[in-house]
Amino acid sequence: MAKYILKRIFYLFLTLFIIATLTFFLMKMLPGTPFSNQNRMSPDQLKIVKAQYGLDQSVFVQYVRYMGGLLQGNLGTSFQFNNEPVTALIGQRLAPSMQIGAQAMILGTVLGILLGAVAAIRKNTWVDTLATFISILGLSIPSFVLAVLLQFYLAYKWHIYPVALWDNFQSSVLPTLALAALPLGNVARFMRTEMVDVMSSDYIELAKAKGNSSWKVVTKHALRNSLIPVVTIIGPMAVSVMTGSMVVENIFSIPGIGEQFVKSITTNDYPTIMGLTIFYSFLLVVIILIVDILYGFIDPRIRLGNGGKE
Amino acid sequence: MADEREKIVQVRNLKQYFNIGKPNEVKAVDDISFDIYKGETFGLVGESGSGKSTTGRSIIRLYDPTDGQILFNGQDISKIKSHGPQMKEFRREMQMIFQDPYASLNPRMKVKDIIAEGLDVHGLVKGEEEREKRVRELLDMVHLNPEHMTRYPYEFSGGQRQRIGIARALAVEPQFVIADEPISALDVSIQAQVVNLMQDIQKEQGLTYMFIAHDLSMVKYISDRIAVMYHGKIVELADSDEIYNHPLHAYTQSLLSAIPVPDPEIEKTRERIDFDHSQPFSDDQSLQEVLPGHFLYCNAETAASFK
Amino acid sequence: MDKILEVKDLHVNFATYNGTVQAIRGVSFDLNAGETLAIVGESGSGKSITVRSILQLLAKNADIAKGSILYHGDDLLQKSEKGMDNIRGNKISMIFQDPMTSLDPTMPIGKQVAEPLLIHNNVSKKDAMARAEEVLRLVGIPNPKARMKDYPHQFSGGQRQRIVIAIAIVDYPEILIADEPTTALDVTVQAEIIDLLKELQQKIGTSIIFITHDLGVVAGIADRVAVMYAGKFVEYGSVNDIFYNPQHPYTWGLLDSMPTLDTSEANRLNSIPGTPPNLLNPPKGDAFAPRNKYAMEIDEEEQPPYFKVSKNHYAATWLLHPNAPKVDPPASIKKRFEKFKQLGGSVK
Amino acid sequence: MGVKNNMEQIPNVPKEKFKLIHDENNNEQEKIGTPSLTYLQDVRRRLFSNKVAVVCLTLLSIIVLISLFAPLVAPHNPNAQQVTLSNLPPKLGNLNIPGFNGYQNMGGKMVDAYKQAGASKDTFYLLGTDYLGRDLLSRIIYGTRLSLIVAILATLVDLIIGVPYGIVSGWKGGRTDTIMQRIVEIVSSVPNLIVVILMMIILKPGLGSIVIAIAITGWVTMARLIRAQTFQLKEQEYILAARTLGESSTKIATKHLIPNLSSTIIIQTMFTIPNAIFFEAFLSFIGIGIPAPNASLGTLLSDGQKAFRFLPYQMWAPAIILSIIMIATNLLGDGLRDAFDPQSDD
Repeated sequence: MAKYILKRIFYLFLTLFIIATLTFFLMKMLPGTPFSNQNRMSPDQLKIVKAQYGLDQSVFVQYVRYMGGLLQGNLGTSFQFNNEPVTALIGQRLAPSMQIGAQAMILGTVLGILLGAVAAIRKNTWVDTLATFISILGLSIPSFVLAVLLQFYLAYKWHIYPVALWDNFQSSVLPTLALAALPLGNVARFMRTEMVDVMSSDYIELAKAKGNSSWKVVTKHALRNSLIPVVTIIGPMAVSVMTGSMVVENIFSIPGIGEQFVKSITTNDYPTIMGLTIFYSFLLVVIILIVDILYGFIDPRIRLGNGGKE
Repeated sequence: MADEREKIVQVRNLKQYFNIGKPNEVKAVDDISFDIYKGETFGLVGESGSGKSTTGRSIIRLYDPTDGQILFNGQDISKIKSHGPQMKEFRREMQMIFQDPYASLNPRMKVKDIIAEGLDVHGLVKGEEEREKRVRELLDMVHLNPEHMTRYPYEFSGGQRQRIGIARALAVEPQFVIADEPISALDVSIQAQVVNLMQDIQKEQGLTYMFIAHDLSMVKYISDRIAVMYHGKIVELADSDEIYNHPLHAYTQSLLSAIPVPDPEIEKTRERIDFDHSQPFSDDQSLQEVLPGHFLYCNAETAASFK
Repeated sequence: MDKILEVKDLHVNFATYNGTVQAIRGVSFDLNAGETLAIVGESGSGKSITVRSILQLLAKNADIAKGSILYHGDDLLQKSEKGMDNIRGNKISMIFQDPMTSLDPTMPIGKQVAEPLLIHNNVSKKDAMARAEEVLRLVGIPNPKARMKDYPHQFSGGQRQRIVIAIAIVDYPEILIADEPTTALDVTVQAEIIDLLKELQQKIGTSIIFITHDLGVVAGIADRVAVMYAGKFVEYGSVNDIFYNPQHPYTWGLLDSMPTLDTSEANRLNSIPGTPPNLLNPPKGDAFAPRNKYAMEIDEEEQPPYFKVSKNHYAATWLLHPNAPKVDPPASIKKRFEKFKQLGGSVK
Repeated sequence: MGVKNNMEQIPNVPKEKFKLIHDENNNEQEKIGTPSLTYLQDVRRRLFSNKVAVVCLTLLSIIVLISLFAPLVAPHNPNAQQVTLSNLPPKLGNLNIPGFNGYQNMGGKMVDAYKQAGASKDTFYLLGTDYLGRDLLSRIIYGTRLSLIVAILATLVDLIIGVPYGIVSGWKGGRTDTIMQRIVEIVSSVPNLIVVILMMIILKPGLGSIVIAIAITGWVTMARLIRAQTFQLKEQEYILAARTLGESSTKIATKHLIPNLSSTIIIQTMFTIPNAIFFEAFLSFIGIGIPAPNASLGTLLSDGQKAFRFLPYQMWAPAIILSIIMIATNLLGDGLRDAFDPQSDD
């Protein structure tokens, strides 16, 4: 197991290295200067600024410097925010993003599991149809549409929650709801398929033959076995929440990373785009790694090896 | 004497390992040697995981053997390239009948095209008319209604599918057919149909069979000679009557003692012989002829005791 | 003898996409205390559905259309779901075919074995585990104390089947239903499991209903045998009746198509031609008639009733009707008749 | 015949009924009674018996047809501006249907917006106009068309890259597979949308860029699925049989693999389409997608959102169409999956 984790961590860094390299050169391919927005600069000024950011060096030197910086946890310096390091930007903006992200994941997962389990147990009944319909809605309605609708009705019209801005838990409710829809749909759908599978397996039949009531068959045997594979979709879900948060934060004016990312796109703030891309990828590969390791611990078949032949 | 008969297949020190060098390395076939004579049915029995199916697949070159030689009509085919003219020629001479009648036919193809696949590959027929005629002949040979050639596999029962598989293998007129557990997925009443058909065709066309199975009574019935495999090695090889009447290896004895017989009186008196799986082999053992035509995996001392 | 279970005129239908499949078409049998009844038949003959009906462990699209299943005179089909839960795993338990998939992969086996006790008996967890350990030892799991905490994938197929058997017998059931318990196993392991079942039957005095397609296994384990074809019993009787004095042509066909170790290649195997009927539209007459070498006109028109061959031996074939012509059974069957005479039976 | 005396009740059957009728050459048993259905016919039959799938299929067909014939169907030029007639609410002829009568809430009073703007009596916009006085219905029709084009092109690229990639990786196995899978892993380690955004920043905004950007990440899922399936298929005995017959790898791929992968491919496609539509909408929504003045569902949503508080109809219409397409494709995908791979107990 330890060897496996070490190997995975090695690949994690390899992946990040490749992503960083690709992002760096992609950004260098961009036409024009990064300062085209600030056209009031004189050529001399421009030269100074360029030197300040190391842009007067050859691309290769810039690359080596950038990668060296990365090794020390330096994601570069923003063009737009008074030389603020990207890491500092992330530091300031991480909390709100994490809060609504985590809330949305937990809400989506818990409701999704319940919905999927109920649908599987009541397979081919109206309960199943309803649950499936809800999960399809969750999957199909883009988070930004949902966000706008929620904002308009729950905040602007009916004043239940604040329209925008970030200050207390209340202001995190609507963005959380908007973001939770997609994971909810995903988990519910996945959970239903898994559970239908499990419910038709031989060991569930044996559990019934032991005299377990239907309720106990579900709680003691079916639920755990269907829940284990759900862990595997946490990674993709994190991605959807992450990307969804870009617009949702924007719509609700939440000072998070997603909002920063969109802002840096519109202002051509390349170092920030690069830094955030690498940061997002880092987050994702770490989440996937944790999930894989976690999966190994939850599932005894993996934890204890295959025990000989299959 | 047995040795004067013509040998069609000679397997020499065949090894088939998987995941070589990795922690999960499997020695599926571990240094086996045997001959198959022209026109005979050679039975290969063993329990699951013994390497019997792997042996068949290595001989027909679905795998690339790790080591050793496979002589087919005197020519070593263990190392010929998988996409060369030599291989193509070889593919006509040796064919296989598979185990699972539900997985061995492509569900998206018509019976006609399934049977004609070999004809098409080797260009054995010219034109649609000749192709159809040949397919009719083949269907007739396996006692299937030629009208069924436009149907899809799912419309047939297990036994019928297995016969379609036989027709496909025989379409290219091979000399040697490996039957990999061809009846183990079939019901008892259907098994005899398939076995009888295989025997009839063998007589008509002078085929040589290698019959792989775990059902010892059926193997005994159909085979001339039998090899018993255990953990990737052949532990005993002899004429089928000899194996059944005078099993020498403890594993063979245990296997034979476990066969249930459809006769309550015999069952009452049957004594199961246990085999100790903990230390099956030792380094000084090898497969040697201890009695005429009777090979046993043992050490020199044991072999000498039979002399 | 004590009749503990009586199945009367059981009919089970399955609603499928293509229509209603009449899987069981009037099955009746009884089971005595301490005996082993084997139900033998080909795949699709309905043997598994018959025994699953007893515990009502059928798929959702199944419908027990008719019949009764009396357990000590109590109709199980009239019981509530809760009432059935009290029977399952307690009075009547079941062993399934595939040991590789029958155990919950995420639960230690000790807990799985102890589960029926915790459901049905008012015992402490500790006592249940102690008993589970004892039973695991009984079924031949070495070092059960340490292995209780292991998960199913850490055991071989044969060992897993032993664990499944341990689950089935942990609460001393009156009836043990074994649904092809050895089909997925190698022949040497099969022999071990069958010996184990016989030994356990001696020890705990349970009755066994044993389902298989292998007549060899039947000969070794059964006291009585029922031969099933196309959703019906075509013949049933004592193990000697069925093996030495078979009367139904299907039983003949089954026995005759198996090579025995003394069948040499010279005497060709006899096969039953054709395939079993589709039970979407079961034939009007005898379902076996189209494959039957001895079929008569009446077979195509009317289903045969059960003719009594001897005490407790019945066969559903018109050949036993007084007006039927005398037919010549296959040679191997005649040999069996000889043996029946030697054993003191009277053959027609 | 001692045994027969023990029979309790012997049915009375005339003797002539007991004539043996066995016919040695009876081939009855081998006959197949049912009509021959090809696999696809069977799939179609199952699909059409699924009401939800049929409804979705019909809805999607209508939407596709309308966008196909957009120039004929659209009542106005989608990009024609008429600033005097800006932000008009929906009006359906001169029928007085609430919500579609051209009335608008202004300062708490319902006012006929058309009259105020000085529009002629027979001027009406079914879904109203936007801030530049463009007909929203026409823009939605053209926008849907554009979104569908993006989806179809992206899906095509997906098929062209993903399917062969998956087949090769799965079929070759071993080292080739390991390397190809590492690439897939790396590509999928960056959130799709970020790659798409990066690509959009580098490329010039527009249809082609969007398709390329989506395609760069989209094929990964397809490739993964196809690889896993190929792995299973290549151990199937009919593939082994083809190999022992000497069939070449290309022939095995076309004759055996692709027909048996088709269900996976079709089903996956049904999930790629809504994904591509979502990506396009997302990009246009944050302003780096389809450039003005062209309409796509994303740009319409983006425009609509800005005025949502006051003129909600401007966002509702594209949002509903987008959601319908997404829901219908998702449900149709589910329906197709059930049709291709029926569960035995249904």
